[in-house]
Amino acid sequence: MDYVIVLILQVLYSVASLALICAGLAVVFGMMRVINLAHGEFIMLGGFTAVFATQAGIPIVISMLIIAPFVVGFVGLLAEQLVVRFLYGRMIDTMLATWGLSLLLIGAATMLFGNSVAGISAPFGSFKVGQYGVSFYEMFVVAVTVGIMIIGFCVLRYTKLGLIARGTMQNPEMASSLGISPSRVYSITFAIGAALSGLAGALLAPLSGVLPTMGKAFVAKAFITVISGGEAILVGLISASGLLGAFSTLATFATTPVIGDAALLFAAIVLLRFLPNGITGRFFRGSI
Amino acid sequence: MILKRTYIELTAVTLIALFALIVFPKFAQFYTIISSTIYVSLAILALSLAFIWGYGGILCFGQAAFFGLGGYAYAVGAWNFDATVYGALLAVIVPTVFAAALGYFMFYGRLSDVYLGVITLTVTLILFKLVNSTGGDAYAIGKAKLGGFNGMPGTPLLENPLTEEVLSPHALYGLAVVLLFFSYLLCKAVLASRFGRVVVAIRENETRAELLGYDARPYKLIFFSIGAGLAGISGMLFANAVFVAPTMFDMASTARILIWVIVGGLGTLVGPVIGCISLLMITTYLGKTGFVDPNIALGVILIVFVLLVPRGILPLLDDGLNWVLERLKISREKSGGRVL
Amino acid sequence: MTTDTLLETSGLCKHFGGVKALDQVDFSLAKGELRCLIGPNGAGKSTFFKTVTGQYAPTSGTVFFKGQPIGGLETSAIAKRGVGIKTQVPNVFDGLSVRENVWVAVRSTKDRRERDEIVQSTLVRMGIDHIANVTVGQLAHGQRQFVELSMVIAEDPELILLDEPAAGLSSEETVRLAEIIHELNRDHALIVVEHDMQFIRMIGQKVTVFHQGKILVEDTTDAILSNERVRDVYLGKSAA
Amino acid sequence: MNLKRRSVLKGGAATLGALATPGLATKAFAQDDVIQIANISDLSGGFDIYGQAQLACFQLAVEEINKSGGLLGKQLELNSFDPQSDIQLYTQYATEVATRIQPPVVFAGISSASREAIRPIFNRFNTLYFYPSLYEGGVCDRNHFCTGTTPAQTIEKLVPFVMNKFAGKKVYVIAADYNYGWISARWVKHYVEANGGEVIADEYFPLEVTEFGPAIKNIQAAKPDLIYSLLVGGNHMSFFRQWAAAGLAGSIPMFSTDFGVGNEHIVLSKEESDGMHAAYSYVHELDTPANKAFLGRMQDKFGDDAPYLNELSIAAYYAVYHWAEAVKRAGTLERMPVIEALEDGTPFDGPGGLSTIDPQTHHRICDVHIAEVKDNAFQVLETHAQLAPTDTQAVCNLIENPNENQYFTIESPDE
Repeated sequence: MDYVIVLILQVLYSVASLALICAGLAVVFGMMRVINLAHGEFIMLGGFTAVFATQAGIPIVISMLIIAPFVVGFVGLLAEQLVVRFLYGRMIDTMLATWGLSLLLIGAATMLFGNSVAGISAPFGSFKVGQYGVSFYEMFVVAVTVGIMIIGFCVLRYTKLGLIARGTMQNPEMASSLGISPSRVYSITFAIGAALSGLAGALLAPLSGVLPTMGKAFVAKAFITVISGGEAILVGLISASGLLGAFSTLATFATTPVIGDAALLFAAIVLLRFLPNGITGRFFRGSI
Repeated sequence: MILKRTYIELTAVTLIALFALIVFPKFAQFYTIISSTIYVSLAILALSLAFIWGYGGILCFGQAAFFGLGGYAYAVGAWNFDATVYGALLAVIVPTVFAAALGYFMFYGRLSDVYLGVITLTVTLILFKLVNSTGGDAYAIGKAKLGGFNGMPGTPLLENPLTEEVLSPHALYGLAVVLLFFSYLLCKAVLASRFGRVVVAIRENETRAELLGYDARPYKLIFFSIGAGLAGISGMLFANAVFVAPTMFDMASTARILIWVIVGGLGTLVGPVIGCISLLMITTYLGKTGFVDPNIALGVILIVFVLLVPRGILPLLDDGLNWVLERLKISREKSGGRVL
Repeated sequence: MTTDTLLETSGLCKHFGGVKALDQVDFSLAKGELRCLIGPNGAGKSTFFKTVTGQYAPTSGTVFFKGQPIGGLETSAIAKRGVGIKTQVPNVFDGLSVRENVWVAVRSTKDRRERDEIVQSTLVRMGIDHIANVTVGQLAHGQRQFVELSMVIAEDPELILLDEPAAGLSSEETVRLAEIIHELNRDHALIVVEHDMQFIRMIGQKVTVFHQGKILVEDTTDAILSNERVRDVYLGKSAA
Repeated sequence: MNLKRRSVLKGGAATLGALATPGLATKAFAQDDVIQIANISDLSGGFDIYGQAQLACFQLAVEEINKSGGLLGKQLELNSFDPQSDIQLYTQYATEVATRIQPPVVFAGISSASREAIRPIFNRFNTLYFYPSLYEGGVCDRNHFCTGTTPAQTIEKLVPFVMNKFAGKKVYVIAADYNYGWISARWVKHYVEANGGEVIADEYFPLEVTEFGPAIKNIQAAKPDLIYSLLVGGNHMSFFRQWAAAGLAGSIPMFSTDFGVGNEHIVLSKEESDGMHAAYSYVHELDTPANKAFLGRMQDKFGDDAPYLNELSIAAYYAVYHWAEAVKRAGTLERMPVIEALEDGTPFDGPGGLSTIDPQTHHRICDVHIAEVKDNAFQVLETHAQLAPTDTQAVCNLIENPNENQYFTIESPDE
């Protein structure tokens, strides 16, 4: 029984962390049809920001929830202004340019930060489920992820910003008719996407550590999950990370981590073969 | 006009191939020959993607998978058969068959562009993970231990099937140049054939092609498999010139092929080959100087290219050449006018 | 169904969600016949073409071509049986030259020389041989219409579907088009979707009127033009 | 924030010098009053953490030798290559080094894959080759010298020490999923059983895994007395973070023979790393006069950029000195006489203690220090003098078979 509870908590955490590392990419892809391959490096920068801020004496929660998203959001804004905005409508070119950005950021982080930056420990302690120790921090990550999803839903559903966003998703002309230039919507979207990636990196830093090359471990998984989800940002994200995250975690428990990882990828392939427009291309159409 | 251009290109490529085959080894340093063998091997890989992406419109993130499979197929064959030449055959057959199966799954599922990219990328990553985790002794095919992360050291090198002697580095270099040249000719021939023209038409407008009675699926499937076979040849040469290891399948390996094609010029065959060789030379140079982190340099090059030279090196050179020719023509006409 | 029937649909339906784009269409075309389809926008004409050519699978009902069921077959398989189409928006290979476009359309022979001959004669016949080496993407709309038409002709199918072939053509070009259609009708069956009543008068023998996914009426050109109901649903709307 | 410039920039004068002369002219190594030697170590890419510290050790050793009058009256010049953690560049640079620079010795390679890609090249061109890294053991090649330790060398002493200290019998092994992890795990099993214990489970993780939740639950379900970690690399550090986050830090004693070579105990927090036991031929905190003096020299040369050193980096330092010692004894740079001199042992008393070359395997016989992590540093608990690479000795005897050239997969004696 304890084992089942622990298993459920673990699946919850795996799904939440997968959704978290995908969120930034999903926003940018859903709104702009841009696949940002520097996504992993935004996560990396978020991690480093949180670590440095915490080491500078700022309370860890503020470092993670406020400082990291702001700093990375700003980096994202810069990247959008300097590179990405020239490439809208050219999906492959944006992928390659952001790949270049990714290499650049890895190189810069290697030179500036090095590879031996001391990490930060997970706060909040742990609790016991029977004989098993479970981290409160993991549950905190789950809670923050749920929070982000709820905020995302409310923003998209009830605010003017959300209206503009939904409009732009369906038809870029719509934004102009609301008196807002699509390019501004895109800048803001890209920055928000980057900020979400930064937040993800910050939240994962105490559990996964920070290294200049850490982004590589995330980008392919995030890319595949987001595409599997399809174009609806929230529902696509939740359904895809729920399905793939749970499947791979259960496969890991049942077999080995290699099989677990391969299972995630394999599930994505089967999914895309039968739902070539992602989950939300078939189900929940027109959702957000 | 178009015909004339084709002849100019063919002549130029033939001359360069002859130079690379006969003249270059006469004065090149030994290590330059080794490096060149690697560059030429990988140029075939660049060519294979230039072929299927540039002409077939198939955005494949999995060219590294066929490359890796080629390398591993060669190694497994070379360990198990008496003559390593059978390994070389396997290196073409295995990726081609694998691509045919994968292509059947994708094209007959009518998947397109980004989804095709995602699936091919995913398949590559799965192969990487699986091959990477074959470290245990149980993972062996016949006499060939797959070796996991460490790769397959000591794989027998390619032999001359007549003399049964291992190819010398110079011979391997020559073989690589010849194979690159013939791969190029094969691509050209396919593109000039009825089959190739239909494939290009399908890339241009799949609906139209289908309305004309061409089933796009087998065309794409065959085209895709040819590209995979070429990537397999590249993997086989790489296995001889460098090593067989799971990094052949990894994300960086996948990405750099796309980069070569974009930098060289999508929609051309020669461009990506130039892109491949020049970028490899830059990477090699950067590792010797230590001026700047290679990642930073490559990242900047890539961004600059996408922003400023989106059509790639070759079309740029082409424009430059046309510009010069125009100028010459004008000045000749002018001077001609004066004389008369 | 008689042996003279080339194309026949019965109870053909195509639904998109709740919208009935085609609703119980019973249509029949004889060998060698020339038929015009008219109807207001959204009447189901283009959907009918797309269902016949296999771009849409029918929701229900059957399509017979030369006595064989073709409903739900792959587009290319239907095309191979002898159905050619010129679509509404010029549907060509923009990146290829005019000659290459037409070249790809020839499927009747594998022989390179024969093929080149067919291409050349088609280009001459359509009066576009002077632009044979121009990339199609650079051509004007009217010229692209003719390129697509050339492709259909070079393909030489038994049944030719033309979706608004006169749209965007100059009056001279329209006249030439009408001639071409008559010429084609000598050895091909044709179905022509058209809005332009002038043009229909020029070519028309028998006209089928679509309305809200159904066949409203089927008659000769003159009868249709004087039909009250047709005037109400179609001409009235069109005038408004 | 501490700005870490790549140390190659500082020691780069020699590299730049070599570049200024384009590679067309072939240099013979004994040509002038400078001896060209070369190293190929990853300064960027995934292995940079190992390569950068190695480079510092190479540079320091070369500078020290030069200051004390050089070798055979000549100065050494180090040519450094950064293969960017890419095996293909290893091949290219190795060929270039062997044929253009033609040095009397090359120090190169970190992963086994990189070594196996270049070892045949150095054999082909008769270029003496040193591999300055710990690995799974098994290379048997007269042209190759390894200055790292092999599993049996360190595991043999660590296992009984930890089992006795905590009176533990049941061991859970977690390892990186590649040759190193698999082979080391076999030796762990062998020595645990030899000491009356039992390995109750072994689990293997690919190097890119960062999510250890399921593994942590499995370990808790199995209730071992001890955990042996053979995890490798930056991603695997996540295990210790997640272990501590689950409130398990210190609940089960852990031991390892590679924890720390990637600076794990510095990057991880005190809570996450305290109590880990490890065994190495060198740790930075070694409290001997020789080590203190060595670290002082390191500090003088690199200042704030002086790297934190470990087993892997010090192997680079030992490699240069063993070679230099052999050259002095042989009185020549010629390859065969130097190899023969090395086979005499060429003892070198370095910062980690006395070290000699084992003529049978061309690996090192050296001191092994058992240490415990406390406050982000190693605390040496016990030193075992002069341990031999018994695993490689079991498969390799270059005295009897000098022409052997193999990379054996060593099986533990139980199999």
